[in-house]
Amino acid sequence: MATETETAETQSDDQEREQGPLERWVGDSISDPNRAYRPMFWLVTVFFLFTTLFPFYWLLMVALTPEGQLQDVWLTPNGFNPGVFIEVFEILPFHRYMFNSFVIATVATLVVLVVASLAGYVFGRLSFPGKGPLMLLVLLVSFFPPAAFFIPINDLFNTQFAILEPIMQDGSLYNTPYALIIPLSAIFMPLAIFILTTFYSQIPDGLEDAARVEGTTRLGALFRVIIPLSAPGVATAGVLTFIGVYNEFFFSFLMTDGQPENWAPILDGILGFQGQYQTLYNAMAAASIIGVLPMAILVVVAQEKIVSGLTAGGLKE
Amino acid sequence: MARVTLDGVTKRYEDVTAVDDMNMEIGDGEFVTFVGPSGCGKSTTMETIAGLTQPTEGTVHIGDRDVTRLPPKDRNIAMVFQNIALFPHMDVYENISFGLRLRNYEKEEVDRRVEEAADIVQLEGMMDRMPEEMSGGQRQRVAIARALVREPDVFLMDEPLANLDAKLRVHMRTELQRLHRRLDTTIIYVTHDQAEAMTMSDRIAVINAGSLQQIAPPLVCYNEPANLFVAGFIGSPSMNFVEAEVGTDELETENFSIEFDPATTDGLAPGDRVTVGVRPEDVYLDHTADGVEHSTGLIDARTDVLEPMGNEVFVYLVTGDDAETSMEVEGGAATDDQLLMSVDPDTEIDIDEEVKVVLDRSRIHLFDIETGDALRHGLVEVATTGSGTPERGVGDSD
Amino acid sequence: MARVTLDGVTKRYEDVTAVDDMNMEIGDGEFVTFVGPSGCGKSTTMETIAGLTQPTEGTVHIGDRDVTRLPPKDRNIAMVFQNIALFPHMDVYENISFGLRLRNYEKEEVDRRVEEAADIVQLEGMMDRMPEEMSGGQRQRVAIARALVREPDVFLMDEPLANLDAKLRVHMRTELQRLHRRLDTTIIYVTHDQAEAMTMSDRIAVINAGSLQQIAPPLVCYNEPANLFVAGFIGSPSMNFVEAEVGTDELETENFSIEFDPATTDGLAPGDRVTVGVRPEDVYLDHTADGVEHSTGLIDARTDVLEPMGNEVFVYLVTGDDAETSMEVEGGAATDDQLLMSVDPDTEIDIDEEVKVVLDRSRIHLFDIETGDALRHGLVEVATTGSGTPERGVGDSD
Amino acid sequence: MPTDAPERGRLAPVVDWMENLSEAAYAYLLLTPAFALLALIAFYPLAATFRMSFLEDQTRGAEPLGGFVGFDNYVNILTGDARLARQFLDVQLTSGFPFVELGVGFFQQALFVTLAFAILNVLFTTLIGFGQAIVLDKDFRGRRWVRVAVIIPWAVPIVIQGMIFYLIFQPTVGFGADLMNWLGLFGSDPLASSQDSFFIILIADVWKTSAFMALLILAGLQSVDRSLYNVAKVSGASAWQRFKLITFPLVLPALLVAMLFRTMDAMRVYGLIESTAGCTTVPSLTCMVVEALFGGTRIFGTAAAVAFMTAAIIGVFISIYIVKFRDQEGGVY
Amino acid sequence: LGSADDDTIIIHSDTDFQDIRDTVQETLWEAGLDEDISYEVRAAADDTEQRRQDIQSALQAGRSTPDMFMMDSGWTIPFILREQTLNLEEQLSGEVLDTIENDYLQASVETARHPETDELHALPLFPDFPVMLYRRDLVEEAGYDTEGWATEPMSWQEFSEVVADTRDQSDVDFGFTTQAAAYEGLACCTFNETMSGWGGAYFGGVDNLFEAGDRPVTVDEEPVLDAIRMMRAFIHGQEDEHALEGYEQIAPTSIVQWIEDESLGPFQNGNAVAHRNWPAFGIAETAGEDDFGEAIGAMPMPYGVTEEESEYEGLGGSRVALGGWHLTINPSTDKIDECAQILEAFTAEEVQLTMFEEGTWFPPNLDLLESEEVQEIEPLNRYTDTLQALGDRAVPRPVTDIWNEQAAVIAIEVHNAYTGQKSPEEAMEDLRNRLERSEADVEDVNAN
Ligand SMILES: Nc1ncnc2c1ncn2[C@@H]1O[C@H](COP(=O)(O)OP(=O)(O)OP(=O)(O)O)[C@@H](O)[C@H]1O
Ligand SMILES: Nc1ncnc2c1ncn2[C@@H]1O[C@H](COP(=O)(O)OP(=O)(O)OP(=O)(O)O)[C@@H](O)[C@H]1O
Ligand SMILES: [Mg+2]
Ligand SMILES: [Mg+2]
Repeated sequence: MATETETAETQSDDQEREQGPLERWVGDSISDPNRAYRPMFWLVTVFFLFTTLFPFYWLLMVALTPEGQLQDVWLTPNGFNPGVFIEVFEILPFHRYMFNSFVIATVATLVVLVVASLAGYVFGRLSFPGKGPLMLLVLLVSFFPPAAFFIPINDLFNTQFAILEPIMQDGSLYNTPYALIIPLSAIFMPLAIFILTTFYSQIPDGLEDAARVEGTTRLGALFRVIIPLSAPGVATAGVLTFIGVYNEFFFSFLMTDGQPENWAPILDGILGFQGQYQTLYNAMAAASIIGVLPMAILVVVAQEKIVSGLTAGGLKE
Repeated sequence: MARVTLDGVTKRYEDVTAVDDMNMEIGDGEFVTFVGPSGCGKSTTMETIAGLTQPTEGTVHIGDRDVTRLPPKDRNIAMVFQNIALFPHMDVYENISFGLRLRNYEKEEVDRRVEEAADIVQLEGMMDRMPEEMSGGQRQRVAIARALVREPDVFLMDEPLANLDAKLRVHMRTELQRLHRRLDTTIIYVTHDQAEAMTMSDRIAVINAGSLQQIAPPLVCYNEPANLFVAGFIGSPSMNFVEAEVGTDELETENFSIEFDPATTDGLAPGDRVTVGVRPEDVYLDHTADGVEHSTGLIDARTDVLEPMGNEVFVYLVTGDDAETSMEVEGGAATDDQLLMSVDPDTEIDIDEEVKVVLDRSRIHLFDIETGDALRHGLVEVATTGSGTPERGVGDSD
Repeated sequence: MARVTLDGVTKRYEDVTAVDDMNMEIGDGEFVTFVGPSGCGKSTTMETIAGLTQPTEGTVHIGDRDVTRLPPKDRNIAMVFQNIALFPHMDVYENISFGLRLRNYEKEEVDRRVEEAADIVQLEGMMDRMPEEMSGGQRQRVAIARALVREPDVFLMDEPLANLDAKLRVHMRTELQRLHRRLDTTIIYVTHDQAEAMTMSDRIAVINAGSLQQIAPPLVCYNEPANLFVAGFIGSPSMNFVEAEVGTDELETENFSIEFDPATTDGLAPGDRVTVGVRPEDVYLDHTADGVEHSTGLIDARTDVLEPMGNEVFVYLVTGDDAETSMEVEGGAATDDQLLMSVDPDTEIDIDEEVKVVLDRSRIHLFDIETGDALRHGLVEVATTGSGTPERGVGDSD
Repeated sequence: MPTDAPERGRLAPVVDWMENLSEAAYAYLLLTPAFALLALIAFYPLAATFRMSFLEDQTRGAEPLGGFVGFDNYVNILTGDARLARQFLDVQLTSGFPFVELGVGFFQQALFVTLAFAILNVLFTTLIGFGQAIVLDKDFRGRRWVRVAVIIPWAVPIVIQGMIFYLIFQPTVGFGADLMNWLGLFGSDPLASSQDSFFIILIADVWKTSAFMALLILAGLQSVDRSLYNVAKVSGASAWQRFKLITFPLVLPALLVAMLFRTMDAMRVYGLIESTAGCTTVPSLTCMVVEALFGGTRIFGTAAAVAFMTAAIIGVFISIYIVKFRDQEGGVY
Repeated sequence: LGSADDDTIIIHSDTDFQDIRDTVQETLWEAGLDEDISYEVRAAADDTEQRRQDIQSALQAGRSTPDMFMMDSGWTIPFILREQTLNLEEQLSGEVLDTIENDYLQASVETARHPETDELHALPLFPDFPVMLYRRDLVEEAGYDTEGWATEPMSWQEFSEVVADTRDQSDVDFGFTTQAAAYEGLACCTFNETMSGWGGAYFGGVDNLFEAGDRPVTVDEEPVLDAIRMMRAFIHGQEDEHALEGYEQIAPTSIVQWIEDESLGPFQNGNAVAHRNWPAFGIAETAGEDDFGEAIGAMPMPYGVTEEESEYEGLGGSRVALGGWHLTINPSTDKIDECAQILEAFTAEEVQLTMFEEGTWFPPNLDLLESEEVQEIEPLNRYTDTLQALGDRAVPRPVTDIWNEQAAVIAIEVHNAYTGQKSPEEAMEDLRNRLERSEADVEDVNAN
């Protein structure tokens, strides 16, 4: 650990954004002995790449192995069946499952970010009586295995509420996207609240003050200054929530009957390849690789938001 | 109406009282400068006026409204922060126009105002720089421009020019005064630059340790300081202070005496001890003292240190025969046998020279030795002293 | 050995050249001040010396070592940052002792040094405050103390006193000079305060738009500025500039003429145009001009604006008969028919009064009208001019 | 989203009203949406579950729960008399250190398995996550793709994560069982052995959740004001010292949040176990809750009690962090 | 948002059923179902556990859809006991009830009745039972005559010798592959049938299967222990001190982490001699044209002791675990009548045959396997005689309201014994204690 850190840290010495990395490397390695660490840095990077990607690579091999030949898969698939990536859409309307998950995750992420931002602002920047206990109460939710919520929620969401009658088929939330968005938002809320609390609390008061003097409300300052400046934290909370909801298993199973047209999420799709005695591992693998793609895109997009050192240059203190 | 009134404002932090029972009334359209040593509570007072800090006690009025509990956005103020506080995620244009955009001004109006402000602070052509790509002074100018574009009732400026070079500072001063005249806005200003305070303000508020010492026009503060603190704080280099005992017709200091009739002053009697104050520019070499009408007798001194400043030279004198060359030269804070004198740069004078000096009696101040309160300004009554006539700075004179 | 040598140092950002081919040699133990307008590249030059920025071109040597590629930690420097940059998670003590703790000093040694530094910056008793609980000036003092505790080869101080009040600033100046003497460290200093630059430095480096204009002792810069920029930049208020045509035995400006023999100066011939520069303190009312040995003839003028500064008064004069009252008074940047004069506060003078003034010919500067380079300092040769003898500031004189 | 322009008409009274609230009232107001949502989805169900935990199990009949039995369900769980395949706590004590029978028996205790899993998991994910975050914090060509690569395990659904490792350690399918057996680390059928499976699950979970740590720590790293590094460099700090004295303390709040949630998640591990070795091989606390609830035999009272016991244990374990948060200067608690 | 229009009956089932829905619907109508009544299949997960949980939460919440559920015969009774099914005796005609009583595989029907009242609460849709598949080609190459193996069970001892010998003679790695992971399948099926073949039982014979509480726990009796010892011999060979003497080492140790899918792999890849699995799956995956075709043989499960040697009635001899699925009606549905009609239509012979043709679901009336239609279905037609022979040998698991709880414990302890973590005696002793405690719990409750 220590060596890794040191190596990596050393790279940042004299880091200059306006020079190309290669140019820099060539220049630096001639005159600076620290450059000797660079190969170490790449070694560490490659190590991480290997360890994180290998299982994924192996998953790809499983996907490419034709059904029924799942034997001795090591570095190459046992057989070669790229068609599986199309088959998964033929066996099941997998795209619909993906769409469902995508919509649910997007909405839930927005809900979580907005609601948790308010709470994070309060916990991170205001002081008021009962702050500690309330934070603990938020945290408390995460002490419980999701199953602990099962029975009451199952009853609740299958209860028919007259007010819902006009919107929902039979007045219950079951089999509607709300049945997923609401509980999933709540379940991922504590994490988001804690992340945002941490990041919001680190934005110097001076910037919020400046915004308020310029004429924003406290909330205005939150949305215009604190949130943009906490971009890394907000993006992280968003990515974690999105991925979490997208892949959520427990409530998804509970709140829909698994039909794609009833907003069943992607996991129902993936598990749709599981039979009573037999599992279409190749299809499951292919499906999950396909299912992970939106996330990879999301990460690429979100990280554009994670701009380094945003707070630099604003304050003199 | 943008009178600003502070009524018994006190701000206490856990262990510090940053502002202590501050009472102050700043007139509509007045330009008031807060001065005082570092940490005396200037910024805190400003933050209270801005609404960024809730006073522990007391009330703040702007105009006739009690704004003590009003959020900053409803106070119609603009502020230049001491710590600059640019929004790091916005470029110069966005920073400057922030307040305007919040108020949904038309795009053209915003552009026009931003351009004008950028022009004033000489930042044309930097509109799309990010704060981190600018020099310290440039950042400070953006902060000023951000306040300038607004047309608030009250401007609060906390050391807005601290990081600017002399020339730019002079330019900015003029611009601020022009603005002040044009908008007739109330301006509350903090600066450590005495010249700035002197030339720009209608009144100066001298603050020490959280409490207001004097609020008066600049020359009054200079010529008739309310107490020892103000006397010592205003003017650079600082006033010379010497302890003295009141005699029957003189003030007896350790090394020299000054002609003085205690009867002319209430509450002073022979035998009392007082602090005598005299500014360096009121100390003269005997041969240049021609113009001084009411000079003291000759005082023997030895030059200790010379500090040439270009347009004047500060001479550190040691009075008294047994005085050794002082070990310490603390700018202006002379000990009892030290005396600081300012002379023309042409004056021929050398280190360790024995000289004779005189003081201008009409410019000698007496202070209570315990409380520091001013007892008397000028040992003789002179008609022409500038005191009492609040002359205003350059801003008024053209 | 802590000579600092810059060799053709250039720093380019995407669209800006912050430092442009800077060559400079700063001697071991020398105190050099960088001055120049905001954004001229002072901080960037410092960062290059500190190793925080890699120059685009050129090399930096400290002592005999080429440190251009050396990380900052191996350069043995201490720096006070313009943006202060205290560690927000450390209290005052931890901030100040940071550099020492890094080097595993003994606890007692650390305590001793921190205490000493805190004493110098007058922050005793604040050791366990967090940065956010301090005033602007207090933070700045912590930043200074953080540099002071170290005993580096080179001190880099970027406007360390910008947020301090006059008194504290004078105190800090003295302390810094003392420190300089005691440690004999090389100090590179940035300030916008001319007095500071004048009194503290062995040499002043005047920078404009990234390039070095002049590096010389303060009085040389003041009395013999290398070019128009330096002449205008050093001295406050700024030097008066008037365009003139060289005649056979005079300089002919628009509104008056000055006796001058072009033959005494290489490269000047009648008919050439030059810029004439004269400082406000070298302009005298005719009746106070007794001491001026080489005065010009009387010049007719009208007082336009008076700016009383406490210890002196600036008088804005308009020369020429047809001149209207100037619309603009840009501090010191007088137009051709404006002339700024500084007089004693006792002088009796009023606005809109017709006066006659003279200039001190020994203090008149001539500059090339195109390049701005100085052609001549003083129209007569005077033995006593301070020029050529690099007098040093107060630091040397006691 | 609330507006801030004073000129905006209709919302103005609301905005004014909000602005003029005292800090505490304002705080409570902004917390309302979050707590409303939590009340509906979390607090209400938990209260109902809590009530259930005091009622008797009813394995047959229309009514799922019987009469009030006080703490019986809890007592049964602690004494090992509950109707659960694996017991919560079923320690064999020994006379020698560490006074608990380790080895096979150890890995069949839900409590110990869970605690050991959580501790090791948090330890490894923190170390690896930190390393990854530091790599990702650097500017280098291709960083964006490395970042995606590092984060991708987190995007893999748990069932698939389980499937990958299940298949890797399936002797005829993957290479894992043979490889580890050859290395002498595992027996020949790792997924049938509690001990081997424990480590498989640990590896699988570290693989996936390091990304979580990395992501949060990375965000923390990127929020550090870069100018502080300049100060530290000039003060003479080496890379390691900068890390220790600047980076680490400034990232600590984010790190603590990451570790806190990682701990809680690790202590609730279930899905991964279910999709690899199965709950009978590696029992965790949540396994017990789920099995009690969904095992087919209707023992809801017991299930509720196990859930609350689990929460209590997590709560106790988590209190370490809460103390830490309190210590944290400017921390959130 | 619901997909079904209001008159359609929704059946909670799996994708297999969904795939054949149209054909089956047609057949139902042909069998006399009211043309207005149609149904739709809602495919839940195919995993039996997840389906059970799914149904459980639907019924728990009192949801009115789906209208009918397809339930595993292994866990229908708990639902019946929790009053989450409809009593079919009140819904179906006497004629239909008679058919079920008389023609249906009785072991199967037993798991569809209320254990206390004996009333029918579910309609058996199809039964299922595993077969022992073997590589006839290899065995014959090794010099064995497989004549009669299809219907005549052999003893485990003989089986182990044949398999071991064949394995050694051919170049396959494994002899016998089966499922022995610690999962429900071990308790309900693989161990259950092995134990039954040795004349052992969990709760003292086949009469005590469906009512928990007052029944003996007999897991530590010799036949049970012998079954375990035999398996230990299969897995660990004779070096194992607890191995039953005279039995060869024929199974890879990996079977202790295998369930159906994994265990099939080696056999499917031609790397094992014999393999125990569910026919619909095992045969379909291996005996097709493209696979081993005729080289795959099937036989009834071998036996440990003969029926006569067994202490308990109906045990000993070749025994197979009973699987299969039932249909039940959701008590909360508004369409009870329609559901009942559908159920009745499912009892029609042509429907049963269609289900076999289309989905290889055995007709609950096993006699239908002899029908001509069946004889045309490749490759299953080659194995019908074996399959038919199995019907009588099927032993249901002892499903009660607490069976799942007990199954978990059984799986753990048997697995412990298989893997050698405990000796057979130790494991069964522990198991007996746990089971007795569990039985006592219900007894307490019922006594209240
Ligand atoms: N990161 C950057 N990107 C682009 N331009 C920059 C960057 N940093 C500094 N500059 C520019 O370089 C020039 C020199 O900046 P520098 O900070 O050295 O000025 P300075 O002399 O210290 O000014 P000041 O007195 O205002 O602090 C400025 O014009 C500034 O805008
Ligand atoms: N949050 C705080 N907690 C405790 N003390 C504080 C806090 N903020 C300010 N102070 C103290 O209050 C006093 C006044 O601070 P203030 O910022 O008003 O000073 P100032 O006059 O602006 O000084 P400067 O000229 O140095 O900026 C100082 O002594 C400061 O240390
Ligand atoms: Mg301040
Ligand atoms: Mg700078």
